[in-house]
Amino acid sequence: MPEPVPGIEGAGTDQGVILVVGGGISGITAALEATEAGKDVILIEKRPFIGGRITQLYKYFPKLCHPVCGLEINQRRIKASPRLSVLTMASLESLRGTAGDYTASVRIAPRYVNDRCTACGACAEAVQAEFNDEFHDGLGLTSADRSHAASDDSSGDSSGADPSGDSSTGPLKPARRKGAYLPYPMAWPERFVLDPRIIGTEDARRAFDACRYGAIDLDMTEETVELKVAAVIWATGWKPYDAAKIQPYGYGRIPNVITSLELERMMDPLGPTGGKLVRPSDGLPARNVAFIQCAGSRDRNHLRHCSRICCMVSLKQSTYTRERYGDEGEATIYYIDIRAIDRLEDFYRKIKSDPKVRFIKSKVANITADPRSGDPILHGVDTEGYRRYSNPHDLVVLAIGMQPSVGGDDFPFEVVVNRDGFIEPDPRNGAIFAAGCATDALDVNRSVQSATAAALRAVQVVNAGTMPGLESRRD
Amino acid sequence: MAKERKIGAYICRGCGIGQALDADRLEEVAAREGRANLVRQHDFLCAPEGVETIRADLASGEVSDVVVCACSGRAMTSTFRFDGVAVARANLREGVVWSRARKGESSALADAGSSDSSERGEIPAKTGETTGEAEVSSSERETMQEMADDHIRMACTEIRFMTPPSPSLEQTLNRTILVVGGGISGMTAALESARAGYSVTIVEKSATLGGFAARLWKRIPDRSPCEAPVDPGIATLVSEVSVHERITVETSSKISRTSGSPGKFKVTIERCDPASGDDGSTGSRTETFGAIIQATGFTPFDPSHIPELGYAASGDVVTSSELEALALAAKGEALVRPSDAKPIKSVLFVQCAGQRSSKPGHLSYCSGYCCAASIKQAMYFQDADPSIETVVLYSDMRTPGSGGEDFYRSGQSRGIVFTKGETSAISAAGEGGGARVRYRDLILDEEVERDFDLVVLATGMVANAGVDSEANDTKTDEPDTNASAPAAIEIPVESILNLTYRQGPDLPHLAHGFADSHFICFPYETRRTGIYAAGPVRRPMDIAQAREDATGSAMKAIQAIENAGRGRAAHPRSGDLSFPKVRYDGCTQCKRCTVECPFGAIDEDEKRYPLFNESRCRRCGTCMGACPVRVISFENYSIDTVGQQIKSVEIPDETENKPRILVLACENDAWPALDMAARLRRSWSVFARVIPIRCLGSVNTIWVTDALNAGYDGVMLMGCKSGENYQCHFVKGSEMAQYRMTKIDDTLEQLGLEKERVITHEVAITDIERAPRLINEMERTIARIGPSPLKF
Amino acid sequence: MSENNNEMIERYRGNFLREVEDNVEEGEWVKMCMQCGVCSGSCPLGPHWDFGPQTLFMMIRAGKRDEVLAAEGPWMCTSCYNCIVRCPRELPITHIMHGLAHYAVRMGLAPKNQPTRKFSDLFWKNLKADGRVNELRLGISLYFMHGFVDGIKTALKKAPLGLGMVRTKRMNPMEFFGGHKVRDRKGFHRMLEKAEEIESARIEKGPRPGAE
Amino acid sequence: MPKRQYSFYPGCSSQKGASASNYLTSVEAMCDELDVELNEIPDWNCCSASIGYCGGGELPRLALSARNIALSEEHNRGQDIVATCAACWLATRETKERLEEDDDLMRETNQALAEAGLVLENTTRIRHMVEVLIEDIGYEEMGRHVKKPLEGMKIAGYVGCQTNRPFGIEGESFENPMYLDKLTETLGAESVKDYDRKVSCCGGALAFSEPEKSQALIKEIIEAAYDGGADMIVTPCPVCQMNVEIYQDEINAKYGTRFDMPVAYYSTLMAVAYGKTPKQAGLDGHVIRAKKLEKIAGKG
Repeated sequence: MPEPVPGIEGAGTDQGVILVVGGGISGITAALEATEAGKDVILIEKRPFIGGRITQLYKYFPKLCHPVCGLEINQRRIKASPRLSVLTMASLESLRGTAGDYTASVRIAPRYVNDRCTACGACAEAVQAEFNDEFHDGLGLTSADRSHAASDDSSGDSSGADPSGDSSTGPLKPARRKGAYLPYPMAWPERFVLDPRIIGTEDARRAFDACRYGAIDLDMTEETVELKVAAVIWATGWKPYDAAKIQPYGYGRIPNVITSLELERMMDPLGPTGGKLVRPSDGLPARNVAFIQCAGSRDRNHLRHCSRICCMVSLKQSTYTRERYGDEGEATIYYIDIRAIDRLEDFYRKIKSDPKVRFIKSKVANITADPRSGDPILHGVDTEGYRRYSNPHDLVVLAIGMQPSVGGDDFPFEVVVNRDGFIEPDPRNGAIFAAGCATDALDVNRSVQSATAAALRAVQVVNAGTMPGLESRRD
Repeated sequence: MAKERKIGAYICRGCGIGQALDADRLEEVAAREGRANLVRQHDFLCAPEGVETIRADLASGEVSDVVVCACSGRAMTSTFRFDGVAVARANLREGVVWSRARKGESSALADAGSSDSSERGEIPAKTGETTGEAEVSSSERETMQEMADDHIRMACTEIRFMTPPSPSLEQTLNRTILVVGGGISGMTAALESARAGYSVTIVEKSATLGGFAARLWKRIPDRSPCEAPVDPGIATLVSEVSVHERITVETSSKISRTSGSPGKFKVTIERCDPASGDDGSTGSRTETFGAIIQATGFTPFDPSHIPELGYAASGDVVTSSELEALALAAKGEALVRPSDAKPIKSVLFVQCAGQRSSKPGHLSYCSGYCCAASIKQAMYFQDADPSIETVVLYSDMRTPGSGGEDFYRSGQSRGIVFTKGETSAISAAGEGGGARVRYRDLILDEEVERDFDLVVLATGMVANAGVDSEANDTKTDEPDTNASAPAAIEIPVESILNLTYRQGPDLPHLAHGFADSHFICFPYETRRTGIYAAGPVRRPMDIAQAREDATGSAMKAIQAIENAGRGRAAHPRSGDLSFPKVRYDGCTQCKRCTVECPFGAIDEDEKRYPLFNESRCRRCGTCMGACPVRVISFENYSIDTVGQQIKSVEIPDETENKPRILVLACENDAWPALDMAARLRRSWSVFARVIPIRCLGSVNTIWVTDALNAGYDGVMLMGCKSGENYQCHFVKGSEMAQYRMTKIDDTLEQLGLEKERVITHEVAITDIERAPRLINEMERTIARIGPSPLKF
Repeated sequence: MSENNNEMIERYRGNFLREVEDNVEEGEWVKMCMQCGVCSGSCPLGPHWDFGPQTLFMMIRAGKRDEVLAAEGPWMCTSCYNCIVRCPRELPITHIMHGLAHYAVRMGLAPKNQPTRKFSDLFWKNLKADGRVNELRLGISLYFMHGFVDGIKTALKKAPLGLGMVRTKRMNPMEFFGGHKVRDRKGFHRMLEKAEEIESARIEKGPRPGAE
Repeated sequence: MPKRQYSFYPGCSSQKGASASNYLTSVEAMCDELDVELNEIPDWNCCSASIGYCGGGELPRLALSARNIALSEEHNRGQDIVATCAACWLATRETKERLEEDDDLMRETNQALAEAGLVLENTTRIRHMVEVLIEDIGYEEMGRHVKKPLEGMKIAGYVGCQTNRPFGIEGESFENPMYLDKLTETLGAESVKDYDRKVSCCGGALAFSEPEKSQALIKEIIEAAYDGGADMIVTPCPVCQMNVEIYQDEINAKYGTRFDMPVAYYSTLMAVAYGKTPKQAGLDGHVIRAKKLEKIAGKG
């Protein structure tokens, strides 16, 4: 059984329930803002833990603070919110009904671990099978799996590479995790997960025997629950554009070309490199790092829209070379326009004043790899005054574009989306309100802003049902 | 605390605790020293069965207060929550069993050449070791057991000094919202609040609603396909607002006084008719509101003091807002030159005019909306007559997001020419009229001088945020930005809210005069609980974002009202019912609490005593830490709940060579970091005693001196980053603590102790490896300088 | 042709961007360039030309008519299409380059001794004559591109190359007399004349209604 | 089973006595084996090969390809036009698409065609021979016909520009198309892995007018093949074939290199693998003899 869901039969509540789909920063925010205003909220998340993308980020711009810091606060807010229920490994299958009166059927994948789990870790000790750790994105995977990992959250199987403890030298190996695992140290709910791939194997038995608390339930099966909800907040967030499709940059062909998300994992002290900033090809220090902007964005061959965050992400990441290598670290940012709007301009100015960071107004034409050194060589033209370049770097980071996680026909309901796949605010959406990166390419700050607004729109629907004389919203 | 208290201590043997520790001895400690009335052991306390035993004891009245001796207080929080019952947690799992040193890891005492190496806190535990059932020497078991014993003592002591928070009876539920400012942001906030069932009063200082947007011909599109300018939609908004039954509009009015707190803000609204009298006041009235939204918008930047922009020099150089006025007048007809009403054949838009520059008198920041605004305005011309040449001179085209790029493309497809360049001088073109512009074309890398019939300066936004309440201690010390920001705001700054708060009359500014939150994860965090900034007064933004922002701020205002109604704290300690209580007889009116409160929650009453406002308070305890006479405390968090814990720890005498290190760790970052370190089986000194605290700001120096007097060999404070990019969730807490700790040195001297014995660290939640290391370093330091001379 | 030129200068009064939109193959795309430079960076002849596509597009917007039409850049296009497939804004750059080159010739401003201009011209004349390219004649006339003496030199220098081709029957000396031809040459010529007539008319009369 | 029928546009360079005559020879041998019948477009004309733009304006150049399509629609109704020359394929297909999207140009083009008594419907598919091989026939069947596997040969697949961009072969990438590698492997030879000049330009039509510039490009193409350990280069494009093959002496003279790298068409390889004689395979058309291929072809 997953977490108890008071909201389900509307038990103990006189008012409509708000369903939040997606447990990233936007979904969490929307759920909390609503429930802290006295509403009943159910939050569903498809991963085994909440937090979403930000759990995989090393630092935020422009403060260079740590994303899990705010997450800790939010998780504590959740623990203190009796009227908020969280369902993990859950996804919305269908939504029927009308604004104020929906029936949502939610599919819950088996965790094989019930709520008796104390997160002691005995199961992980006992289980032998290991898998690539999806928490670290594609980092260290072979090109093929890599682009795959980028497009969906799948990980390689247990065959092949052995767990890579030290990645100080030699090619970077993917981080591994056990078949029974806690996705990351701060994962909440603080409960282990069994990888479905060990079910039916000897390992499943081992996990079962190791648990002293009867928390392993190998008979757990996928279940579907029906929820009566008044409004839905859709906060399914974003996924990185598949870098392998940007052919001239050779992601997948050239090992020392990685994505901005992979760099975030690399900086994690508990990540595949133990926080070392190195070249995947040989594990040597990556001191001279190139950042390519609009990698997949503002491009009719890929994503037509501007992903907004990438400029700031690269400015932020340019400080990583400094952080690891001091004056030996250098960064070059290849850009079309630096989009550091409002107060973020302060951060841009600060970075610009660093002599170790170069800015070149140019969309890089293509990347070749030096067969001997493995250095990626960037070819193109500095359009300011026209200068041709062929610059070797230790590592290339693609400031990868942002696309909606759910797109096209994958929505479990009718909803109005724009050409880029983002949800448009539209009366035809009824009481389905999008939040965060489902609405546009947004940074964290604006996602939270958007989620807070979405929370009110949902609250309006709920109150319309309870407060006398309240028209339900029209516009 | 009238009723007699019966403490029940519940010792869990799960997660390896039972194997690593002697539970019977823990039980004995709890009973004898902890003076628990009832002690039970359980193999699996967090299981329904375990929790049930506790409930049963509570029900039968055998137990009134609960001490859970199991895992960290961060784990199983809701499992061990019992309404109306005080609960203390002894952290045996993460704090003791999981955080033991691995075999072979050098112990500081050994390095220090300790005579008795068997006295080490070493217990072999392979990584991922979960049971602690490794063969361990009796003496190793002993030191760990002592650590556990202390945790039991601490928890049992803590519970005796805490009571479950009781309602203050101050709560008032008032579902009305005051919106200051009748522009797009204000009207949106009002409508969205009203739609949720809350009553709203809009106070607008001018005679009509609409604000800046009412002076626009068209606005930037925000719905797909974002290809053409759209109607600002003000008329619709105004009529919706005016007819709404739950919205009252007060135009030609302003706020002359605001006092009180969420749920009961007392606001004096003054009608002022500019026609009559000097300040034009024509009577006022006072009303009560539950929360306040400040949507006072911005003032367009005035470029007249920047000669190189040629604004004063030529009548054919206008600002973007002036162009809107012209367009509004032209009603879609072709615009004519302001100077001589001749038709306009060429227009230049100068981006970042007076912005994104550290030159004095310029705005250092980017106003975000100007690039799209200029595209929109160039379209005015292109659409009226495609033969008009429109050039946008930019340094970066900033049209982010999905719609932004569409709009940029649409501008290009209509023939607007975009040139990357830097303007150096604009002047009058001469008899012919128009303006002469000198700029550097950065792509063709050449100086250009040419005439345009009209030059439009894309000028920025200056926030109408009133007086910067904390001007002297805001932390935006980027010299150039500071230099420019104030210079830009030439308009005489008069207060908007006229708060009666000790900390000043308006919301504190964050940077460049905007009243924004400092937190990335919490854009609506406010330092004046119940008062939220919305729209361009918070951050430069376009209409689309302002409407979203206003909706969000309405959500927060509503939430503040509901919280105030229940006496619950707002984020980050959401739901906390505890609240500072003062022993007035001891108060010396020193005002430290009033001054140091990061949220301006404390006023002074007529007798100049601190007056606490519950619903403004965020329960961080900074006042408690500040109070030199220690008369401020919370029911469940006080000088005693922590102070007595410190004293309850057993201090072995120096011959035993078992130092004691007190670690006061911020519960938001340092403490979770230690928890995670333990989960990963990182070890820290077995001699450390960690106590989580709400915020470093709540640390009263008495705790430190008491600890030293009690014979602790070292004291560590672990808090969040302070300074420009502070991460303290209570804004100034860690900063205040560091300030106070500078004073501790004198104390140390008086006591004849080394400075190294007390140290403050900034620890981030990600310092999973570092935090334990810091503690171990402290153990080494002590090994180096020797035990405290104050042990008895 | 140059009165044609003056006419255009008169008609567009400095708005070269508009002139290009109206009269150059795919010219209406020039305004869509966002100056990222990926085209110039991708061009195999990049190291050799004076101005690359991205610079030319900026020059067009800046009204640098003479410089653009006299530029070598467009003539160095190898039609490799790298620029087209990489352009984030969908500009058919290869065609714009061909279009600019052609328009430059039409305006009488194309660089006089540009070798590719000559080759392109010969190629067109060659195919126009018989409807099919006569490689030998093309080759020979090519040698004499820079005049008689040069031609002899080149011819001698290229002799071994030619011999190789002859040996392998990939060059037939007999071609010089006769060779492959389109049978319906009359219809073929009338078709081309008509096409040229329509196009010139379009340019002389100004943009056709409804065009971009 | 009935032969596969296509409307064939050989192009100037494939004519008898022209630079790619051996291409045509090998294609005929290949098609014969694969039961493909090529029906030449009667009286086809030159496509102007994206170089005639100096004299030829947009419309006249479009008219050239339009005429070929119209002739095909008149005489080879319902058959896809297949070209073996990259430039021919590209010019024709571009014309088709340009006229599809621009009604004014379509109208004007037909006005011009009328002078030659022709009408363009513009409903014909324009394809490259390689597309026919991959999409209509498939590697499997191509493999089935192999009689003399090209064992022991290492071949660099040089795709070049116009067969690859802007259209390319369905499902292949612009930067690293794999079909030539798959094909050579299908024929029993080894392909040069990550041949990094695979899609770079040989200078195309500039080989005549800007020899030193284009030869600098060609040099790198050949060098990369040697680096990859190639015995020969294979290409689908007559311009590429000629440029890369015949200038090697001049390049050697200029750069002091010792290039002697045979350059063949995919069709040559296939003809040989299918057991055709060296003459049928067009091997006699090589300025630089492909000795290894000749040996295989020579085997009884």
